Amino acid sequence: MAETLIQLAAALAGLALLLALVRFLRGPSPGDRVVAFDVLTIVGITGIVLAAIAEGRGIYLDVALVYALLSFLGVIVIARYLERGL
Amino acid sequence: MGNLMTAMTGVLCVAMLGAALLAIGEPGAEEAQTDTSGLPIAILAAGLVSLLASVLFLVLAAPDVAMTEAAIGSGLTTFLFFFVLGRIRSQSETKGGEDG
Amino acid sequence: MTDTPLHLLGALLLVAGAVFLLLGGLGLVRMPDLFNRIQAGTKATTLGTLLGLAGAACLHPEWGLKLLLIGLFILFTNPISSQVLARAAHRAGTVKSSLTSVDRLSEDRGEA
Amino acid sequence: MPGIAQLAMATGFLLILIGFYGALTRRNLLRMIVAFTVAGTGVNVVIVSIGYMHGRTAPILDATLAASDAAARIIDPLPQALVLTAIVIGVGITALMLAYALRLYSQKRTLDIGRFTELKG
Amino acid sequence: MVKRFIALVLVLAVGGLFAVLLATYAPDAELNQTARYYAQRTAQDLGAANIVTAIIVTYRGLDTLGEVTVLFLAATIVGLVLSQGGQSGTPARGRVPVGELLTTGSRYLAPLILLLGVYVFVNGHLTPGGGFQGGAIIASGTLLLLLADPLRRFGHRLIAAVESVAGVVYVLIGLLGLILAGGFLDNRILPTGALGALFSAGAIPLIYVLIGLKVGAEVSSMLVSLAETDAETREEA
Repeated sequence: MAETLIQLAAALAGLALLLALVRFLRGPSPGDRVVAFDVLTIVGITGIVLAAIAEGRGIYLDVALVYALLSFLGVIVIARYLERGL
Repeated sequence: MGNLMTAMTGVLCVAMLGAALLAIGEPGAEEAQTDTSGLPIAILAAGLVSLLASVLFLVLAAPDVAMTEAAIGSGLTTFLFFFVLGRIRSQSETKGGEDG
Repeated sequence: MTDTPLHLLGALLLVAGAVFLLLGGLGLVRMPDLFNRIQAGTKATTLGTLLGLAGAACLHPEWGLKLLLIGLFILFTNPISSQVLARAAHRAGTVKSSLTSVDRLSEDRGEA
Repeated sequence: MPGIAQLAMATGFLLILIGFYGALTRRNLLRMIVAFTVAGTGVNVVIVSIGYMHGRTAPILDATLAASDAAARIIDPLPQALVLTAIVIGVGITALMLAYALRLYSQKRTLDIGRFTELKG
Repeated sequence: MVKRFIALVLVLAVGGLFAVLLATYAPDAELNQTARYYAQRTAQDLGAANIVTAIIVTYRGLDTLGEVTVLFLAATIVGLVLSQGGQSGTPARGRVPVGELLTTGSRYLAPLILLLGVYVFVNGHLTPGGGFQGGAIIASGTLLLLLADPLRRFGHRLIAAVESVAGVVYVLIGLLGLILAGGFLDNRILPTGALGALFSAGAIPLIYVLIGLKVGAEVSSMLVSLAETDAETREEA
């Protein structure tokens, strides 16, 4: 039962990733793509946690730690570029 | 849970290929390629490829590589590109370069 | 994997988190302009990720500390990135949808 | 149904081809550099996927993986070590290419690779 | 157009080669001899829980030394190229200032990022991560500080000092391994300790901390030299 639910969660998260990818590919403005990028990184964190659960290895969470703390830098960089601050 | 991992790999692969195609830009627009208008999107797409590659590396049971790619692909590479792009933008605006 | 109540709760929390992620993605596609998309793309997905982390903590209580740290980092970084992005988009003059009627930042600057 | 390794390897190969095509056809220097980084990511994915084995886990010993049965349960650690260093070198190379591109732009005021003709005979 | 066609043909040829490789690829069911050796011997010989770390720092330590040197050369050349190009730049007039939330947030987040970097390279022999990852994270902290305050000046001397001291100590530890243990960069100059403890695996944590500092300093110096081409031209204007 629990395993089926986890697979359902993975399927839903995969769907969310694909939806965000649609927004990323369609644009239209660079800002829209950056929002989609932000969402994709957050969904990526959930993906990492799901991979850790599937493999049953807690050490994978270290990657999620780095991901959570650093993925916002990319968004800030492009935001500063868009507002002509770079 | 082999199926879960395979399905996750499939989704990641599709997303990476889509982002990579966006990163090299649309074919056919060869004339307009020497300006910098489309470049932010291309750089962002390349950053997305590397972020998704990091999750893919984790699925491939390589957490060390995944962490390296996450640490470097997330901020550093994107910053290098955008910084150079910003410098080029300010130079072309103030001196009125040939393609500015 | 055994089906203790805690495991079941964890799995349910994971599904709830994934549903919020899905809603965030849906909002990203369906919302009319950038500022609305930032709302959908940040708030819903933050909640979804936190729920997912809570679910993972129920499934594996021994990972609790790291999961808590991940949640804290997300709570720290996500607002900063979305605020900086919204500010940049506002400054760059992103077109607002006709459905977006309130713009306090312009009012504060005396533009509107 | 293809395994994870085959899927990832196919993706890596496709990334290399996409990056290669981009680097060959684009004329903007920065676009060429972007294409190179995409191809570099593809190479890394291919090398890591070669080391992957079905049903095995990461080469890190902890409470769930004892040292005695490591040989039966871990995947090949060597490709991972190679790719790890390759990624770090990759960022150095990207920085170098970008520095040269910036320098060329400040001298020539263009990013068009067709304008750099000094070395053409 | 002709050029495009040639490129397409070339890509298709390489693609055909790749397709053949993919079709004939058969995954191994067992580890090959080298990998088996690493898997069986790492824990008892070196005492490192992370086998990838053991390979990078000890089994192939010389490669890593070379790699860090390549990164150092790249950082130096970036600095050299950009310092020559400075005078043709233009002042960045009308730069948009940084928002309040980012300055405040970066004040709290930058120490956190540095701490995470230190955690990653200190635990390199136990968990995923190590010197390269930790170095990249530390450089990301530098990047955050640069983003929050583009005019901030970093001490070049400090970065260069950290970089060169780490490099020299790295080589000295390697030489110490030659004298006290089996060979250059052998980690058994210190007791290997209990598997899984923080102070274990001989000199591996020490070497990885040095690699982390060195990589962090090198990548930071790349970022700083990029950022300062801008600052120099600003002063002239």
